[in-house]
Amino acid sequence: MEKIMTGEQIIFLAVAFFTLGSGFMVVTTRNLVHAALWLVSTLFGVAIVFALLNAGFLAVVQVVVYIGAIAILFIFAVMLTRKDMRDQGPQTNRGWWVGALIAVLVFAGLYSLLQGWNGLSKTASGIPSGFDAVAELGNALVSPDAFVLPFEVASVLLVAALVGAVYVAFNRK
Amino acid sequence: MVPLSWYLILAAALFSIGLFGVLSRRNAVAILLGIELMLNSVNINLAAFWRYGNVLDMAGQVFAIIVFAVAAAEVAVGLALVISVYRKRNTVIADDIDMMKW
Amino acid sequence: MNFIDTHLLSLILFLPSIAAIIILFLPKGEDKLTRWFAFGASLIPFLLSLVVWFRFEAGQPGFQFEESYVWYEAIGSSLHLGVDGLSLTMVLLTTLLTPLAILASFSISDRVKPYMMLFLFLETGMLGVFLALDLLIFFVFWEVGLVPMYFLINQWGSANRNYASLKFLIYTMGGSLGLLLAVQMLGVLFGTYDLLTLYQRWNSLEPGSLLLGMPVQTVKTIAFWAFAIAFAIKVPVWPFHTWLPDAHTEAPTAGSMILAGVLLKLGAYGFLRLILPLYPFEAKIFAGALALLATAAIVFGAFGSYGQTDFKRLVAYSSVNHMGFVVLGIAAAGLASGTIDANIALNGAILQMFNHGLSAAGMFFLVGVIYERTHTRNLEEFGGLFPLVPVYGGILIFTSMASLGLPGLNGFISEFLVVRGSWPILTAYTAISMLGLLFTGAYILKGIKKVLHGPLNEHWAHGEHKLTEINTREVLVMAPLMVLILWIGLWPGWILNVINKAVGMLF
Amino acid sequence: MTTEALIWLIPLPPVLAFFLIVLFTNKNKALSHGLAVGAAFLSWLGSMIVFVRALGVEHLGEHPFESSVNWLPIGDTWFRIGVLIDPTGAAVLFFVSITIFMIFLYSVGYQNFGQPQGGNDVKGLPPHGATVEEHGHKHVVPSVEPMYSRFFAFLGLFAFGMYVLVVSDNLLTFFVGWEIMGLCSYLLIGFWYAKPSARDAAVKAFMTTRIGDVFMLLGIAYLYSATGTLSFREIFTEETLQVLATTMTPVLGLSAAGLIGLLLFIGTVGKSAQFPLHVWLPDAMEGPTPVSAMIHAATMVSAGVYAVIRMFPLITADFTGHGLTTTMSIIAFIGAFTALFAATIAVAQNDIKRVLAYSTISQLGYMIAALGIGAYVAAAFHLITHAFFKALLFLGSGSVIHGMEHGVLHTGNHHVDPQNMFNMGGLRRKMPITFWTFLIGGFALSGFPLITAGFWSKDEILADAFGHGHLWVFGTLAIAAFLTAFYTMRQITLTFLGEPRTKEAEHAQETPWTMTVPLIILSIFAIGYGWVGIPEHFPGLGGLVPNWFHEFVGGTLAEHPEALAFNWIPLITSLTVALGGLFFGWLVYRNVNSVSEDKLQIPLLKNKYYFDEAYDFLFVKPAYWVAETLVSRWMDQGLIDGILHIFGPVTDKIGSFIRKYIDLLIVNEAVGDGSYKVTWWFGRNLRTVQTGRIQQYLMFALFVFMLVGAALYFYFRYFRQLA
Repeated sequence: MEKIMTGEQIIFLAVAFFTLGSGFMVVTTRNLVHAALWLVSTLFGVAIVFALLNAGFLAVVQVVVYIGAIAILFIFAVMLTRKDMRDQGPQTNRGWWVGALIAVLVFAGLYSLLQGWNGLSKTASGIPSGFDAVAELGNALVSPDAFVLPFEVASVLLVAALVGAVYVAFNRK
Repeated sequence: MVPLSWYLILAAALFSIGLFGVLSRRNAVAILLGIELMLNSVNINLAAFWRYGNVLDMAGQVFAIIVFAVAAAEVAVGLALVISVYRKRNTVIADDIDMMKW
Repeated sequence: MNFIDTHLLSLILFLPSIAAIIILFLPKGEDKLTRWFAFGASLIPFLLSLVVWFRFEAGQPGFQFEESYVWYEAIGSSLHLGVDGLSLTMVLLTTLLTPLAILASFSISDRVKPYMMLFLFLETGMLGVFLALDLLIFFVFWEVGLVPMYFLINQWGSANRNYASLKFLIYTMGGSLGLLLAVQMLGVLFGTYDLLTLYQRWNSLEPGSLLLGMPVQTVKTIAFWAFAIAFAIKVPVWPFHTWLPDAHTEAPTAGSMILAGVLLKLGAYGFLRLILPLYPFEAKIFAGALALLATAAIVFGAFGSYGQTDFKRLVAYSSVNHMGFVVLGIAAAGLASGTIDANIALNGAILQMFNHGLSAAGMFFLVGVIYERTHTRNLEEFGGLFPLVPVYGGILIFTSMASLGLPGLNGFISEFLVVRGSWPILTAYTAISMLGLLFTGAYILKGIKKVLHGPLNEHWAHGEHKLTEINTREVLVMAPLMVLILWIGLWPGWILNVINKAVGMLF
Repeated sequence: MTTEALIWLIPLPPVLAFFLIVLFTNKNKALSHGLAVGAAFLSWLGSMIVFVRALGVEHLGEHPFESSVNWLPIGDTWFRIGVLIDPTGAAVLFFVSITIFMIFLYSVGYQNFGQPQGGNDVKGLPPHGATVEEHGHKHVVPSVEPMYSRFFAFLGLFAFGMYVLVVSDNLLTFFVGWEIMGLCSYLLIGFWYAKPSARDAAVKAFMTTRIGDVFMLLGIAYLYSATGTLSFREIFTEETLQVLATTMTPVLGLSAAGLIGLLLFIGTVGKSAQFPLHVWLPDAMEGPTPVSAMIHAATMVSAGVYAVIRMFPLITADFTGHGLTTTMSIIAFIGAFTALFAATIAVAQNDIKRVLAYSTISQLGYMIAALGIGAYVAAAFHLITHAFFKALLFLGSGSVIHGMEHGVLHTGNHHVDPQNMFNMGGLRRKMPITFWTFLIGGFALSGFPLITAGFWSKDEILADAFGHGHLWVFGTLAIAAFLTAFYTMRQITLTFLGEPRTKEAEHAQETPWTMTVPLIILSIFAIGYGWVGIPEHFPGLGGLVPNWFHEFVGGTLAEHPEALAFNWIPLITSLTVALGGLFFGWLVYRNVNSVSEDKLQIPLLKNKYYFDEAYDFLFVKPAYWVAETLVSRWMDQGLIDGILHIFGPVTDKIGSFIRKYIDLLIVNEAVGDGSYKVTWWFGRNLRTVQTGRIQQYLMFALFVFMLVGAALYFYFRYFRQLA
């Protein structure tokens, strides 16, 4: 594996670095608008990862929903709370180093766990011919034998959350 | 071919970055940004395990979809709360929002 | 009539309580009605016990008029009633004294209803002890009697009544603790509390065998003392006697009458009914100790009485002295049971119980009569009252002489029989107890001297303090007592015959 | 009516009179004394009939009148009580009934029946006299006793006691009568109860005799348990006495008979006022004079001697005729000693009744001494003659006092003691009947030769003592006899002879017939009764009249006592001491006019050898101390109640300890409040963790999550594998 890298691997690594770099910028940038924009960048990287994993539908949803909706929502939110955007002083709290330590430890723990797992080097089997992932996904989501119930619950949750969000954010004067 | 571990390590790294954001940023919106990163890392894992497991079983993708929905709901509610708090306390600094302390 | 015939004893026992409950529903404020009702109600048990007395066949062994009802089957206890010559004498004394005590309390005007009710409940309690042929029933009534007495002292007593009533109650209950345990032990061992059964089975235990992990003898000794101390406190035997002067002194007049007349007899009755039949062997061993205490009671009781300045306390101590003779007789009988001497001693002891009931009740009543008029009991504040109250004085001297044991009156017969019976058995103790008999004279004369004789204390002669003569109601209280005192003194055969036969068959 | 039935009835009239007076006729004086005197008369009449019938029975000793009924059921048998008249009983009944009747009669006059009610008289004090207007001027006359009826009631009860005692056939009813008399003496001595001295004397009399009584009761109990009977006739059988005489007791080496006799004798010591229990008798003079006569002559003190006479067979059961037994020696010693001892005190007394009181003690000592040396008949004889002349003397002294009181009332000087002999003198002219009868009584007491009864009885005792070789008894009694004659003559001289020493004595007056008639009757007996017992061998007179008394009374005993051979020595001694005493008494006191001239006012004698004080110090005060301080205060209130009172505080302490250190501290503080406090403390200290900062929470959570995770990881990784 060391000797030669396939193109896919190269692409993966590039995307990974891009994603992680963007993510790092999200959490370190002082300017929140920038951070939100770096989030868009990160999400985009993740969408590419999905695509690399042959999960096209997910990649599309990632771009449409996350970047199109959520990230924009963030930008709105940042702008609505704009006063703090040009906050002086650090954008991190006093315990940031603890957070960093924990993050590093979590990563180290996960990494070591992964190292101890023998299924890591597993490679992906090929996609069977005639396999339509999107159709299968659609079926799974609405099939009574599969995930219609979680799906519906998720939609109810979403509705409830949106109604709640409207309620919470509604400016009663 | 990319080994599964790479995806997992990517997800773990992204998760840790998001975690760091959650734990360290002062701004509530920024914390939510960190959470988004963590959710995405989870989605990477879900997709990776789908791909590297039984492709015919769509559970991984389905859960990723649900995570999208949850993320959307979370962002909507979270941001609504942030805005609401901001209206009342004129701040979005997480450390200042400590009404629930002893 | 048939019902009455077959339930004589339970009628005697429970009629007072029923009457007490009826009193509860009498109209409020009708003190006169309450008094007369209580008096009338207490007369019925007396009449019934007279019926029992005359129908009683003294020569017949065992218990008569027996009745038995289921009471607490699970633990083998039943409401078993019956009389023999011993208990019948005591029942008669109780039912006689209660109406007199109620008549004596007609002067009570404070909370008449509860007072009369307590009195009637008290009667049931006392009668229950005498009638019970079941150990547990015996104990229950033993304790039941305490409660009304406690309240009578505590509510209608004089100045120091709280102390006195509490001392009375706690002391007696403290003594009963051991009794309760011993009673329970007997019940657990044999599965029954029936006295007649217990008499046989308890005494037929093999001397060498083990009981509750201890030798039978040890168990019996412990149980003996548990019984003996409970009864000794009640009698009271020296040195358990100090509750008595306090309780008697503070109790209302009628309370003292009953206390001295009947309640003290419960202890002595316990000795006779339970200790002698159940523990003949221990009684023999410990008779010396008992006799020592009895002698101490006689001597120190007399001295104690002589040392008092409070008239009522003086009379109260005289009870210690007199009851000492009862215990001396019992001790003598315990030591030499079955002999003619023991028989005589027991005759004397039982008759002494009856006699003391008459004379002590009379004495307490007379003290009460003068206390009601003068509101003092201090002997030093009296003096020379004889010319003011000649009738009262005569009655007082008469009753005092009965208490002193003047031949020709009842006390002498019983004291002589006790002395006669215990002389060959407990010679030294009997001789020492003569010192008590001597000082009996001293304190009785002291009482008469300080109250009636000597220069007249002018305070009582004129004006608002003028001492009034004993009234008809009070004379009526004394009259039956005096008649009996004289009657027994001159012709004791009628009662002693019953006692003698009972003693002959029992012991 | 059979004699037995009659004997049963003899005691009844007085007691009926007692109850009738007490219950019904208390207010009516005439009816009361009518009842009492009538009852006394009936009893006397009955006694006389019984006595006469007894005289007509041959060998009454072996076949006495007796009858008994069941009384107390004892075991399978009955204790029987009944009546018994044997010769001694009959003789005693004779004098008892006469003296009692006389005393009843005398009391009517003595208590001033018929006189007006005194204006200042109160119940409980002697009457002070009443002021009456007569012929225009006021003067004071004796007033009637305010408690007149009561007096007769008591007398009746007293008579009942004595009769019961005399006719009893057993020791128990004997004791009943004995004690009833004790009560009556108490009531009568304390008759004027408002006088502290009378009240105290009454208590003293009762208590002192009670000391004897409790011993007697023991003796009775002992006798009863030893023989199983108390009937005289059953005890005095040869077998029973033999058993008693041979049974030994651990006390003083006495036989059972001796010990019982001694115990019974202590009763007599109390009742007959023998040394050392003699102290009550002089004080008993506080009672009205008829009472003194009752107590000192007719009844109570005689009862004491009578008891010894009754128990004589028992006391002498182990007497072989050679050398007195221990019990008899004690009796003889106490008797003789008392006789002398009391006589010496009597010499120095000034109160007319006190002299007689000590004389009584002395004479009783005579009888006791006689019994102690076995002179049964002589003692019984002296008992009877003494009863007559001593009753006569007491009633006579009462008459004197009564006359003197009349004088006191007349002058109105109440400071003059009408009983003090030095206030008298020359009364022979004012009160002739009293004088002559008193003189007869006094001479009888002194043993004036030949004509008085006292001479014969006293002489017989002396002769017995001498004849049986008890010389120390003989000597002692002879000296006592001399002293007796001496103080008797001193009394007569001071009272009746010479000239009146006070105005009151001048105005003394002879007493009414109810008082003098008994005196006269008694004086006849004081002389005549001696003649029934003149010894057979007496020079000159012997044999003229048969010695009836010896024959009759001696017949009581199973072994008829032999008549004593005549001896001149006791006769001459007897004559010498009697006449010598009388002569010296007259000689010394003939010119004495005041107390200061009396050479014999020796403090030691005057104060009765300080016995009262000594007893007070030795017994009375300690008894008080024991009763009040030792028993009541220290033992009962201090020790016993102290111990009881420990229970209170100790229980309290245990209670508060449990409350303080277990309930409050451990249960409440540590467990109850403690859990709250610990929680509170933790909460207080841990709440700082709740910063309200979401990120910190998260950090903590993760930190813990990591720790737990790591722990689980390593646990499963290593330990599970090992397991």
